[in-house]
Amino acid sequence: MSDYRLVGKDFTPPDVTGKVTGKAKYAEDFRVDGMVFARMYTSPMAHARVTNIDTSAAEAMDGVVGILTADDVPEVEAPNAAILTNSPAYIGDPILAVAAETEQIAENAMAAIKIDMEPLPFVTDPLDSLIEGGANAREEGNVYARSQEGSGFRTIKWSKEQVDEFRAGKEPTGEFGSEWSYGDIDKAMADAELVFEEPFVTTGYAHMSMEPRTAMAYWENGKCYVHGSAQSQSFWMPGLARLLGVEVEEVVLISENTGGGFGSKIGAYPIAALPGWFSKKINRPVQLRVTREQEYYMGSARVGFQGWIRMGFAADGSILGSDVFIIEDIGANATGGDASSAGGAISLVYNAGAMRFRGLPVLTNTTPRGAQRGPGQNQIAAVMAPIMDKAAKQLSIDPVEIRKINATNNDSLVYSDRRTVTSAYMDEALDKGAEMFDWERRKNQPRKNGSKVRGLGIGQGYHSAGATGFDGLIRITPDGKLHVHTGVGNLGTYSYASTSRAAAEVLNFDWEDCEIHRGNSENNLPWNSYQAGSVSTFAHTRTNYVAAMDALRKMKAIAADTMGGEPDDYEIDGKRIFRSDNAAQGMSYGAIAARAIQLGGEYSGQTYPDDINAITKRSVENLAGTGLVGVAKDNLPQEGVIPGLACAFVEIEMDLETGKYEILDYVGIAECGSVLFPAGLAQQMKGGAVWGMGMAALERHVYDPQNGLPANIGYHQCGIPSYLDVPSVTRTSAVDLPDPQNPFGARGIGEPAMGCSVAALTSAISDALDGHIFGRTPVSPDMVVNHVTGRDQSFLPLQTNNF
Amino acid sequence: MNPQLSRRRFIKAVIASSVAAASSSGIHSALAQDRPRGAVERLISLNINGQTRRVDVSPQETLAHTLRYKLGLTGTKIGCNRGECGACTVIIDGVTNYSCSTLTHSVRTRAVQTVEGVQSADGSLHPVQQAFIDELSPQCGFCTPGQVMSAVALLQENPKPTRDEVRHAMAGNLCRCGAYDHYLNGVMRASGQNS
Amino acid sequence: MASFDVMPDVQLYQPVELDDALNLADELGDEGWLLGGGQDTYGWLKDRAKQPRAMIDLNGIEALHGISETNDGIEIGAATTLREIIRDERVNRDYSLLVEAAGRVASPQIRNVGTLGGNLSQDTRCWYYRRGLDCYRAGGNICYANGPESMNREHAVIGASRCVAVSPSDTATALVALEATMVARSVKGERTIAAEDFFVGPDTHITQMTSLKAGEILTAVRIPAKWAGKKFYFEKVADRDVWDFALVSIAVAMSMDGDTIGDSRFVCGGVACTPHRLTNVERAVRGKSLSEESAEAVAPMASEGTKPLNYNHFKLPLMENLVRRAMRG
Amino acid sequence: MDIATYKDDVWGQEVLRGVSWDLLWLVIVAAFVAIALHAIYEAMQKRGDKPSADGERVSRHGALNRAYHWVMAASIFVLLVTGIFPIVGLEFAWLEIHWIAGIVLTVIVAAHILMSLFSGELGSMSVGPGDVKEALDGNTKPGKYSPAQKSMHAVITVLTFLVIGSGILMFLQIDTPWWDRTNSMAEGMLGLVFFIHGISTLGLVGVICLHVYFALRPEKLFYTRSMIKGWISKDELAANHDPQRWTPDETT
Repeated sequence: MSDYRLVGKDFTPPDVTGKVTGKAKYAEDFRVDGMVFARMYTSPMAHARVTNIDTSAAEAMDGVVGILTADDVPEVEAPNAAILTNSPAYIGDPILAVAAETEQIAENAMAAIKIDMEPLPFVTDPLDSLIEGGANAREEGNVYARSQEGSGFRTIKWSKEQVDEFRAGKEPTGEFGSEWSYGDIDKAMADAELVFEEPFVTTGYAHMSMEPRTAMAYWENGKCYVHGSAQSQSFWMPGLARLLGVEVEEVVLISENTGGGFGSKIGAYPIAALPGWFSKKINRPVQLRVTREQEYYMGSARVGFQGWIRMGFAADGSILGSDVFIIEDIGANATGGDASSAGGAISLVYNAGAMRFRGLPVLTNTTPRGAQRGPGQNQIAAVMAPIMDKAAKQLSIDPVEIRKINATNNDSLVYSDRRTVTSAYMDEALDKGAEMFDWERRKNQPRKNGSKVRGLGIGQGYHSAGATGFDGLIRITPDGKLHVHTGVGNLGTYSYASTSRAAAEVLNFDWEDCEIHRGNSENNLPWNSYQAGSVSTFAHTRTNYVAAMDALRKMKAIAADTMGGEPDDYEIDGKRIFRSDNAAQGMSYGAIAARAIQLGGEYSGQTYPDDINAITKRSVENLAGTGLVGVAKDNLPQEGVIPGLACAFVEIEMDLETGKYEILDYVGIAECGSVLFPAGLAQQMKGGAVWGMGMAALERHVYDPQNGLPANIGYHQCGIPSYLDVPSVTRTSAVDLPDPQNPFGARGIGEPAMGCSVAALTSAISDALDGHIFGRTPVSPDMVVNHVTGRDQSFLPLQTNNF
Repeated sequence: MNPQLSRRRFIKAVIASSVAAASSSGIHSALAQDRPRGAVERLISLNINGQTRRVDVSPQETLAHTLRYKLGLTGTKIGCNRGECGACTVIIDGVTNYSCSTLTHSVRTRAVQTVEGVQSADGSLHPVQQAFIDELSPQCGFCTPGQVMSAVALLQENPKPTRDEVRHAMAGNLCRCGAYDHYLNGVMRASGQNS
Repeated sequence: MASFDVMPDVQLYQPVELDDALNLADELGDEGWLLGGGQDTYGWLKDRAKQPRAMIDLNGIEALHGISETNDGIEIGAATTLREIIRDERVNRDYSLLVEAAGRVASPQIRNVGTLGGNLSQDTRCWYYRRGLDCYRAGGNICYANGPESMNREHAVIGASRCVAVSPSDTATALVALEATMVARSVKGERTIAAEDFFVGPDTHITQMTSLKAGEILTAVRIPAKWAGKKFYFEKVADRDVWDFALVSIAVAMSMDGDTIGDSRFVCGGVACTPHRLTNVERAVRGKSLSEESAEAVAPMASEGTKPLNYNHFKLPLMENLVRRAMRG
Repeated sequence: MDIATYKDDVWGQEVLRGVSWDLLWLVIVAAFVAIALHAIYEAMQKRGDKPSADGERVSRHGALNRAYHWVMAASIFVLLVTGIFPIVGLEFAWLEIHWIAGIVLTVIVAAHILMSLFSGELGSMSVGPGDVKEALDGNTKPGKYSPAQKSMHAVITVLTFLVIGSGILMFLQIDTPWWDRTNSMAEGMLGLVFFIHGISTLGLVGVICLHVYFALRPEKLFYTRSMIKGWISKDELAANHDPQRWTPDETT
């Protein structure tokens, strides 16, 4: 435990009050004079070419202000998502937008628009595209592979026999898109005491954040003001400017609050630029309220996996080799990377001795995919947990023990390039979880009670949890306040606030004397990381640390300059800087800030380091002369992978007659270095647990392959877990051992918080069913009932995007 | 529709009809011509958070739309507009409703409470709001106003609920961040009980 | 495709007298839309998948509200909310089956405004149909849910005819089990319909869920004293325990003579376009006691006559299991 | 009044759905107007005495042909009732009866065609240019079938072929004991099939109205009797047919 004053302590983030009173403003809560409402017309076809658009009837309607089509916005090279398109590649791809005085008129106009389209072949399951004669989701090809050598379309087909063999659970022999490996995989398998193979499917599903990606924009004095639903603040700026076709300094992004993102709003997405283009065309402010159905269409979704894995275990339970093949369902637009990340997660979480990864990203005419909470890592976590249980059973090793045997620790080398880790304590996490969960007692308790049977599960989650090289920017003003400028973004993790406290900690400020500036790019924000990838905790405790250290250096220099002596003669406490040998000789923070303004130069931001980002530079320039400015790029040393780790223990009671299960107990343990903000950490661990529960049991894309229609377009159909689908109490804790590469010992946790949950559940489901491995997420009640009653499942092996 | 008949027969009924129109621009819709000549009442009084508000409401308008678009009460959020998430929950005569799935005309004679009306007159927070802050219940916060309303309505009716009663009473409010545990803690705290 | 989300122009009538409502319903005919709690209304209208000319709001009609005693049981006004039913002392005492079923409807907010009449009259949830497609049920000439690749996990396993949609109502199964009678009024007068005949299948009424005719209003539901206080069993299996409709549900009423079953009503929801009575099970359980043994004996009968689609054969064992559970007592 | 109705296909593109059933009323009204006009016209004509049904008889319709006729009539009647009643609001479980009757009709029509090919009846029923001349010339008496009868038969044949052909295609699109539906037909094509089925049904409704009317007319009632009992009297033969052109078998 730390003995920091602020770091590691609970506090109330400044934006919470607005959230409980309804005063917190989200993108759709803003209104400006003359604003009109836009609505989108989206593709009714899964893959098509627009041949004619007739908007004459719509334009003739009273109250219709304008129409925006693909011709009005920049073209985008396929398969990247466009703002509007004439070559839609999934049902819901935006084709045009109408603006009117009211939403209702816009919709009336929409109903009067006639669009002629020429249908093209489409496909909703990667295997249906891969098989010879199968349709390609894009005219350019059916695979979009990204690699260091270059990205591009390819057309890859497998013979029917190859697809059938893959479906039958055999090692795929068809062509793949990318490969990496380390160690001698063949030797590892030959040496292994236990070798087995498992096929698996993890169906993709929509992010479905509570706030649809509404945006409003207008132009004023040559700048485009965008009220958006952004997961990141500064990180959005370059992309948003690019989408709007302007320079970064010509865009203002206001995003004080964002109703959830989960990876779907990391960078500026195309539709956020639609109101800007529309506003430019019709010269009125335009608000585009995205409907729930449209949020499903273009709100991003998790990449689906169809895969095969071969595992080789030594007699002592250690993993000698892991050979994994993953077909990624990347939807209609270019994304992916989940599969390779999944391979990396196997390497890291299970410390596999030798590894081979092969991947194949296949395009389908389903919604665009993107990063979703633990992209890749969490899919594979769900797959791996029952596999570890199977090995434990066959080798007669306790399931906790086999995980500890393979647990990553400080000495582990991970990934294909055999990198070190900054620190890792999965062993300790498992021990802590087992103790809290009372594993030893529970594993021996009776399991069956009438039609109900209990299952125990253990899951492990991982995501790299840090980034470096971003900027910190703080300011002390003559009124003695600390101003922390943060461009992290606010989607509810409160990391913007908890990382800001790092600066206050360094400078010995009371939290009451601190003010956070954020939520609007005109608030002079520094270049900060995306609030995603579990990075902000690690990245921005560091940026605020370096900025605060820069300020401290300047304070000492000013003190020495003003009061004599050397800078090192001074120290800080009680909102004062004073001589170490004579506390009476000092200045208040306010006074030192006033002095900094007098002195100018680097002290008050007139000059600044060369290596900071242009966005930070502009902010510093705007702030120059208003106080003592601390600004620096995070150049602190950093080496190796920064792991965010978590494990979970769960007990379920499954009713074999209904296929439903209740989660009786859930214990989640975070291994994220030192705890930065306990309540916030609990939030992430518990929220992640709910996400895992949704992925394990409920959430999936469903498409009718005959006509390409999506079934699960609303909140109700998507099956987001409700209060009654999760336990009333979830228990969480943390290992709380510091990471040496962060000034406060902290690493991130958001994503592993979910991975451990979905994994614990797939493990518990398998345990309840005597070790049966469905090899699939989600496991729905019908699958359990079919299994228990000895019926075939309704779907083909490895089929995806189905019920 | 025989206009004579409707006027004669509906002395006691209030007929709201599609005069149409977009409040801000005075645009008239296609239906304007064939509306019945019965009593048309678009300008109505609503009792919102204890105040009487006069507002021009089209017959098909939902309460969420009126609150957000006409009265500026944007604390009520539209998450799905389909009664499938609970972000738009308001209290009508003591009972929670999805305002996205309530016609404004159906609440003319009733007391509507939104998240903006939960704080007491002196501006101090409602115990539920304070407890949600203390328990760090909200994450992204978009569902929070709805969660507040469900919790306030529950505690009005049942000041000392069990955790399981809270869970069932709040069940019509989705939270995509998965902050359920923290909201339950908040409601238990607001009711003066240990969670 | 335009994706609609706001209410289009629709007239609204808010009569306070039933006669006024009946006249309106008569005049508007197919172009009128009866409005109860509205929870199965606004989605259709916002999507513009249904385009009535006017809504007739029935909530202001006092005569349609409340629960009263009759000579033979109780009568529940059609505009009575599910919340009121769930909290009614008498219904809880005598007809807890209905309380349990009503308690599993959707979510608290929906139960707060959802009416019994609306819950019984609601349209099917077939996702193809709900998408606004012009299928048989919408007056078209095709069923999208019943093709070789259709995603029809939630669809019918029995009683389908071209359309394979299922009845979504939880209270419907309970009321068929309780042998309720529906009271329908129109300007021509009143008619009563046995609950079983109130719900209609696609073989006869492919575009309707109930036998109500245009211009008719469901005014009340009468539950006979015959089943008051009898042995009941209700269970609903759904993916989520809030909002979701039954994959399969069962409502059972049994008249016990000591340990043995006399008359009984076994009704499954989520398997056919109407609440589906298991008459063969009802016959078989007569004279049996509630036990594991009799559960095993009758359970297999539950799925007799079914014809599953591609994705829903799990409903067969689920029906059997729910009968099994009801028979354990 | 529209002839066809349209719908959106699964992708929101407008396609033909089928015939507009509003036409049903038009067809029925038109048929009855025609009937009424004809009845008035006939009433104003001076006619000689009705030929006697007594005396010697000749055979007009063999037992097998009569059976064909009545089975066809019955199946068409069932098909029309089961097909049309639900559309006009009389709802009942019609589909199974409809396709079973459809199979009966198809089989009996096929058998009738085969039979006719070998019996020579084809010739006596086929419509040719001579029939036009004959119809215009008031003095010529017909052979076995009058031009009107031949035309009626020809129209019913064409309509029945259309309705059976489209019916078979529709039958292939639904679940039956022998196969499950495939939804494999393009929706536009499906609409066309429905349209053909509907429009030919409407045609049949009209033609059958006329057919029944003529069958019930007093001066033609003996034909109806012949379709029941098989014979006409020599008197009736002489009054209505040219014995040179049709020499029926004598019966007793």
